[in-house]
Amino acid sequence: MSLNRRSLLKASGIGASTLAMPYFFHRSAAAAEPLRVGVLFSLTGGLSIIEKSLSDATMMAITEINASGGVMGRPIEAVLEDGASDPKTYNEKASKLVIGDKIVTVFGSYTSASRKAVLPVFEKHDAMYFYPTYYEGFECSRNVVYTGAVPNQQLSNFIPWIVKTLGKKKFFIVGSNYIYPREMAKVCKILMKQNGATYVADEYLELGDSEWGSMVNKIKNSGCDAVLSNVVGDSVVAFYREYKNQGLTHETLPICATVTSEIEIAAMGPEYAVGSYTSFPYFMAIDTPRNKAFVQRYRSFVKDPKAVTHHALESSYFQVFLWKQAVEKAGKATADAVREGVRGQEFDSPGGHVTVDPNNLHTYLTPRIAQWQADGQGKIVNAYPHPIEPLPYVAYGETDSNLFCTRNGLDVAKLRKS
Amino acid sequence: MFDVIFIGLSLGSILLLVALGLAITYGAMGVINMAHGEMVMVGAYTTVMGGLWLHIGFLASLPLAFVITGLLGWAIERIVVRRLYGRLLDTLLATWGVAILLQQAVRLEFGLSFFGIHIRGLGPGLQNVKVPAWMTGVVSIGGDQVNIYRLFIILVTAALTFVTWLLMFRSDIGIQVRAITRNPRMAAACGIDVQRINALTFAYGSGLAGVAGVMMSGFKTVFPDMGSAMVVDGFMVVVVGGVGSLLGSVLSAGLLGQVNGGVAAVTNDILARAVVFGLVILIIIIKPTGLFSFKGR
Amino acid sequence: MITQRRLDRAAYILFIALILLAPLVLGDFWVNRIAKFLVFGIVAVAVSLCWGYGGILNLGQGLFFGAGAYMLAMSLKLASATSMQQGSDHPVPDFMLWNADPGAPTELCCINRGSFLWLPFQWQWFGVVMGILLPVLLAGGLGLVVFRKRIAGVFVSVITLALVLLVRLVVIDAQPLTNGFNGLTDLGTFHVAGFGFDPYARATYYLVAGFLILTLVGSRLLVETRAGLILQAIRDDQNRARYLGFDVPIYQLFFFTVSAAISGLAGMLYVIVAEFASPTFMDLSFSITMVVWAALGGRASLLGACIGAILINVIAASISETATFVEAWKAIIGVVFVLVVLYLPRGLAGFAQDFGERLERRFADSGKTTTPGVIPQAQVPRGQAP
Amino acid sequence: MTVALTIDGIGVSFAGVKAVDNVSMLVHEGELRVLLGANGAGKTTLMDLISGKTRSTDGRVFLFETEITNWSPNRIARAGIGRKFQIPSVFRDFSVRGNLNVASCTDPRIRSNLGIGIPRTRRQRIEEVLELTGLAEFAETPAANLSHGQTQWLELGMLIVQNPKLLLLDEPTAGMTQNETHKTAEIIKGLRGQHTILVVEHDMAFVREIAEQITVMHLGRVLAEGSMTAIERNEAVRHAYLGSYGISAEAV
Repeated sequence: MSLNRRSLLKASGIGASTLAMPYFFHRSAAAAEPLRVGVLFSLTGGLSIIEKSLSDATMMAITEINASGGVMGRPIEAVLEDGASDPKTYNEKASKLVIGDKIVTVFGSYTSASRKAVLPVFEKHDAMYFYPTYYEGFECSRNVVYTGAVPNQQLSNFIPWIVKTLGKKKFFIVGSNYIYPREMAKVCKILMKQNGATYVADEYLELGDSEWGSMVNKIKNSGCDAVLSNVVGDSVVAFYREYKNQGLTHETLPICATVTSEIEIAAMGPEYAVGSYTSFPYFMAIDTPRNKAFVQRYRSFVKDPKAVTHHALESSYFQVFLWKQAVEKAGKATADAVREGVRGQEFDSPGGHVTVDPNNLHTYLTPRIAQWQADGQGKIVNAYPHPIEPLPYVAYGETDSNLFCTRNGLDVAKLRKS
Repeated sequence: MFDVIFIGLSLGSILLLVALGLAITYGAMGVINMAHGEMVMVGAYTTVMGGLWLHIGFLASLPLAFVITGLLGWAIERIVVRRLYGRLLDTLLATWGVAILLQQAVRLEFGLSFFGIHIRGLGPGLQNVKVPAWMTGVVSIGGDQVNIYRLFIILVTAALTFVTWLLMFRSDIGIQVRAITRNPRMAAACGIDVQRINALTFAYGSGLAGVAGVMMSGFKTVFPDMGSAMVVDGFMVVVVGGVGSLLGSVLSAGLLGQVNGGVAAVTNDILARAVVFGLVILIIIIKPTGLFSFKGR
Repeated sequence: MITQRRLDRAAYILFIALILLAPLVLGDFWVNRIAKFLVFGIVAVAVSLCWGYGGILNLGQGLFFGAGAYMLAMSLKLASATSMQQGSDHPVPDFMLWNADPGAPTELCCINRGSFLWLPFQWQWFGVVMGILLPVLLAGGLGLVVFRKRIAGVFVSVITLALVLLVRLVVIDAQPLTNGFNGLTDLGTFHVAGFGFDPYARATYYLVAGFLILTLVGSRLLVETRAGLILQAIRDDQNRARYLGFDVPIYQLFFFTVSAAISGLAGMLYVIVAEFASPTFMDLSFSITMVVWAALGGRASLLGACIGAILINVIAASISETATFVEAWKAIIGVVFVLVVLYLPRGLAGFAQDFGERLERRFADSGKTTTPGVIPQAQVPRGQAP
Repeated sequence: MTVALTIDGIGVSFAGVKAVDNVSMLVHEGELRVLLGANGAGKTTLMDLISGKTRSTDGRVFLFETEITNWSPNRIARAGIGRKFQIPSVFRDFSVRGNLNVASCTDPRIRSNLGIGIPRTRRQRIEEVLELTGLAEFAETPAANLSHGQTQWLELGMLIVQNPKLLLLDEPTAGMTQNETHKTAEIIKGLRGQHTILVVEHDMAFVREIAEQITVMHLGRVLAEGSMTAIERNEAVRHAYLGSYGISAEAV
C-alpha cells in the first residue's frame, strides 16, 4: 500500500493528486505490472534552484506517458529521490535506486560532479542513466544516455557567428571555476583561432560566488569587444547586474553566453540582459505549436503561471520519451534493451527533432543563438538548419567523420594521436 | 587605481553590512548565530514578496525587512537562544538547525507546497528583485565612473554603522547592553531587565541582517541558500576585528575588502579569496584576540 | 560505579556485536549504505575525541577526511582500467591529459608542472600511508602553531574553518592535478594481497567495521590512559594543568593529531565504499555536519558520538526516502537538531547515562545486582564530561 | 641550611609602573615564609614571576642550584614549584580522587603516560594526601560539588601529591570560615619541615598561627624581613604599611 501511495504522490510531482488520477485509473484498469524508473535530482540544497525544475519536467513526462497508456501498456512508477546538491548523497541514492530498488533506468542530475559520483554505480551494475544537461564532453560511457548539448553543439556556430555577424574580434572569456567552463573555454579558443579572432583574458570565479566587482572592472579595462561567458548557476544573475551597474552595455560590448538560460534571465530581470546572446539548442521562445503547448502544460503542471522552460528542462522532458520508445522497440526494459533500443531513436521534442546518436549515445540537437529581449525571451537570431552530430571529444580533434566514441567504447588510439 | 580602491571599499562595506549584525549578536551577546545568513535571506525575500504582493518599491522594503527580520530574531531569541546563554558552541549548533529550518521553510513555501499550493516569490528557484532604474549604472565623480548601487551600499552601511554606534555607546540601552556583555549577573543585580535587553539586542542584530538582505537582493541572487556563505564571511570579519569591538569589525571588513579587491585586480578572484582566508588565519594566529578586543563574558 | 562500568562495557559489546551481525540480515545495498555510515561513525569518534575530550572544536575536520580520501583515491585512480589506456606504458589519470595543454607530454612525470607528485601513488600502499601521514602532518603543523600560541575555543574553530575553505578552494582551482570540482572518480579497486574489496561486498563492510571497532576501542583505551585523563583535565582547566607541570600544547597537539589521523582513515575507507573523492568533502557544511553527529550522540562519549552519526544518517536516509518527506527531510533534521541541543545538551549518551544512573539507583535500592544483559536500552556509555 | 629559593634583584614593570622592583630574597629549605603587604604591594606579582606566569625584565630566580628565570610555567612546575591560586582552580569534571590522579602523573611526557591506571606507590601517596587534607570521605565526589573550603584543600592536595620542592600558596584561606581557616592552618603546619612554603596571606590570625619568617612588601619592594615579633616592632613597617594602628588592630 505504501508503495502505491508513494508513487501516486510522486507522479503528481508536487503532490497534486488530480494530475495523478489518470495514471491511477489506468493502473487499476490495466492492472499491469508497473515499470519502475528512478528520478534523481536535488530537491534540497543550492542546486535545487535548477534541479527542481528538471525533476518536475521528468515527472510531467512520466505523468503524460501514463495518461496515454504507459509503456507497452504498463504504467511507469517513478521513484523520486533527493540528491541534496551533494555528490555523497547522489552516490548513496544512486546505489539505493540501482542496487536497493533494482531499478534499471534512472533519470537525473545537473552537474558533472554529481554525474561522476553516480557513474561507478551504473557502470558496475549495468544500469542506464539518462543525463539531461549540457556538459563538457570527454565521456563515453555505455551506461549513460546524454541528452543535453556537448560543446560542439553550443559553440561550433556561435563563435563564427559572433565573429562574422557581430564583427567582434577580441574576446574576454569568463567562467565559473570548474570543468565545464574550462572545457568550453578550450573549445572556444580553438574556434576563435580558426575564425581569426583572439582572446584577451581567460578568467574564472569560484562557483557560487556572486561578487563580480573586480571581474567586471577587469572586463571594462581589458579592451575586449565581446565577453564570452561560461558562468554557471546563481552567479549569472549577479554577473549581469554588476555588468550594467558598472555602466557596460550589450550594444557595444555584448555578453555572449553558453549557460545563461531563461531561469537566470527571469531572476535578474530582462532589463539587465537585453541585447546579450546565448547559444542553446532550446529556447522557450521557439515559435512552434508543439513548444507553446509544452510551455502551457509545464506551467499548469507546476501550478506556476510564470514558470519558464529552458534547455536542460526540455531535455529532461523528452529523454523520458526516448526511453519509452527504446523500451517499446526492444520489448523489454533491461539495461541492454534500453541501451540498444535507444540507439538511433528519434523524437519530435518541443524544441525540434532529436535523435540519439547510435554510436556515442549522445543526442543530435539543433544549435540556436538567441538575443535576449525586454520580455525575458530569447529572439532566435541564428539556427542550424538541421540537428548536428554530438562530438564529445571535439576539443581533441573529433569530427563527424572520425568519431572517438563508438559503440565499442572510446578509441584511445585516436585520443592519443590528438 | 581609484576603481580598485572603490571596489575594495565596496567589498568591505558588503562584508561589514553582514558582519554588523553578527558583531552585535556575537560580540555583545556571546551567541554565534549561524542563522544570521538566513536572516539576510529573509530580508532579501521580503523585498521579493513586498514587490510582488504589496507593490512596494525597493527602498520601502528596507524598513519592512528590518521589522520582519527583527521580529523573527526576537522569536528565535525567545524560543531557542534564551536557553543557551553562556554555551557559546551550543548556540552555534542550535542556530545551525534554525538555519536549515528557515531555508526549508522558504523552499517548501512554509509547507504549503505539500498541498500543491504555490506562492509566488517563494519556492526553490531564483527570485527577481526590481531595482529602481536610477540605482543602476554609473555616476561620474571627478572624472571617475562610480557604480551607483555600490555607492549606495557604502552609504547605507556607513549610516547603519553610525546608528549602531550611537545605540551602543550613546544611548541608555547601549549602556545596558554593554553592562550585560561584561557581566550579566551584575547587570541583573543593578536592575537591568537582562531578558528584555537580550531579546531586543538580538532582534536589532537580526534586523540589521534583514536590511543587508534587501541591499544584497538588488545585485546578488535571491534563493533559499543565499545566506549560508555570507555568515561565514561575516563571522570571520567579526573574529578578526576582535570580538565585541565595533571599530574592530569596521576596520577588519575594510582591510579584508581592500585585500580582496587589490589581489583580485592584480591576479584573479580565486587567489584573492585564498589570500583572504590565509590572512584571517594569520591574523588570528598572530593576534588571537583580534585586532581590537576586550574581555567579554 | 562498578555498575556504570559494567553498563558501559555491555554497551560497547552490544554495539560491536550489532555491527558485526548486521550484514547477516541486510541486503547488498544496505550493507554498502551502512558501511558508509560506519565510516561516518569513525569520523564522529574523531570529533568526540578532539571536541568532547580535548575541548577543541575543529570546524575543519573535513580537511583531514578529505586529505585521507584524496590520497587513497589518487592511488586507486592510477589503478583503474582507464588510467592504463591513456597511451602510456604507465598509468595516467584521464583527466590529466584532458586538462593538459595541447602537445604536452603524456607521461605522468611531466604532463604539467605538478603531475610528478602523482608518481609514487602508483604504489597503492604509498597512497594508504599518505592517507594517514598527510592529515597527521597538516594537523601537526597547524596544532604546533595554534596550541603553542595558546589559541583556544572559538578561535581554533575559525582557524580550522578558514583553513578547510582555503584548501577546498585550492583543490578546486588546481584542476589539472586534482580534477577540480568533479573530484576523483572512476577509481580502481582497493587490493590487499591480491584480494579486491568490492564496495558492495561483505568483505568491504567488515573492513570498515573492523576499523571502526579498532578506532572505537582504541580511542576508548586512549582516553582512559593517564594521558587521556590529563587531556580531559586540560579541557577542564588549562591553567591548572599547566601549573601542575603539564606541557599543555603537546597534549592538545597529540590528541588533535590522533583525531586527524582517524579522520584520514575514515576518508580512505569512504573512498573504498563510495568509489570517489570530491572537494565537497571539504565543504564547510560537511564539517559542521560531523560536529552535529557528535553533538547528537553525545560529544563526551565516543560510543555515543559514533552511534549518533550512524543513527542520524539512517534516520535521514529513511525519511528522505519516504514520499511525504522527500523534500522536507532536511527541515525535520533541523528541528530534531534544535530540540536535542535544547533538551539533551549531552546528547543521546547523556540521556542514556542518566537512565543508567536511575537504573543503578533502583537496583541499589532493592539491593539487587545488575547483569549486563538486562539493560539493552542503555546502549550508550557514560561520558566523562558534564 | 640549604637555600631552596633564591630571588636575586627581580623586577617587572607594567606600562611603565614597576610592579616589582629589585626584590631579593632567600628562602631556606623546609622554611615557611609568609609574604605580607597591602593590595598592590606586588605579592601576587612576585609569585607570578617565580611560577613563570609573568616574565621578569630584570633579575634572576634560582630553585636550589637551578636557575629558572623566565622558564615556561609547566617547566617551572616540573622543576618542583607548585602554585596554588587565589581563586581555587581544580578540574571540576573530575572526582576528588580523579584530580589527585591527574596531579600524580609526575612524568610530563605523553609517552610515559600512555598506560592505564596509577602505579601502586602513587596510589598510596594519594591516600595519604586524602587523609592529610581531610577529603578521604569525599574521594569519589565530583570536584564541582565541593564546598569552597574543600576545593581549596583539594588544590593544596594536588600540589602536595606532586612532592614539590617549593609550594607557593596565594591566599589559601581567602573566603574561608573561621573553622576552615583553622583547618587549613593545621594542614599547612603538617607540611612544615617536609616542604618549603611561601604563603601570601592577609588574615593575621592565620599568619600568627603559622608564620615563622615574614617578608613585608610595599610598593613593589621588600620593606622588612624577620620574625613575627620583629616585624610587629619594625618602625618602617608600622609607618609605611600599618599606619599608627599596628598589626593586631588590622587583624580584627
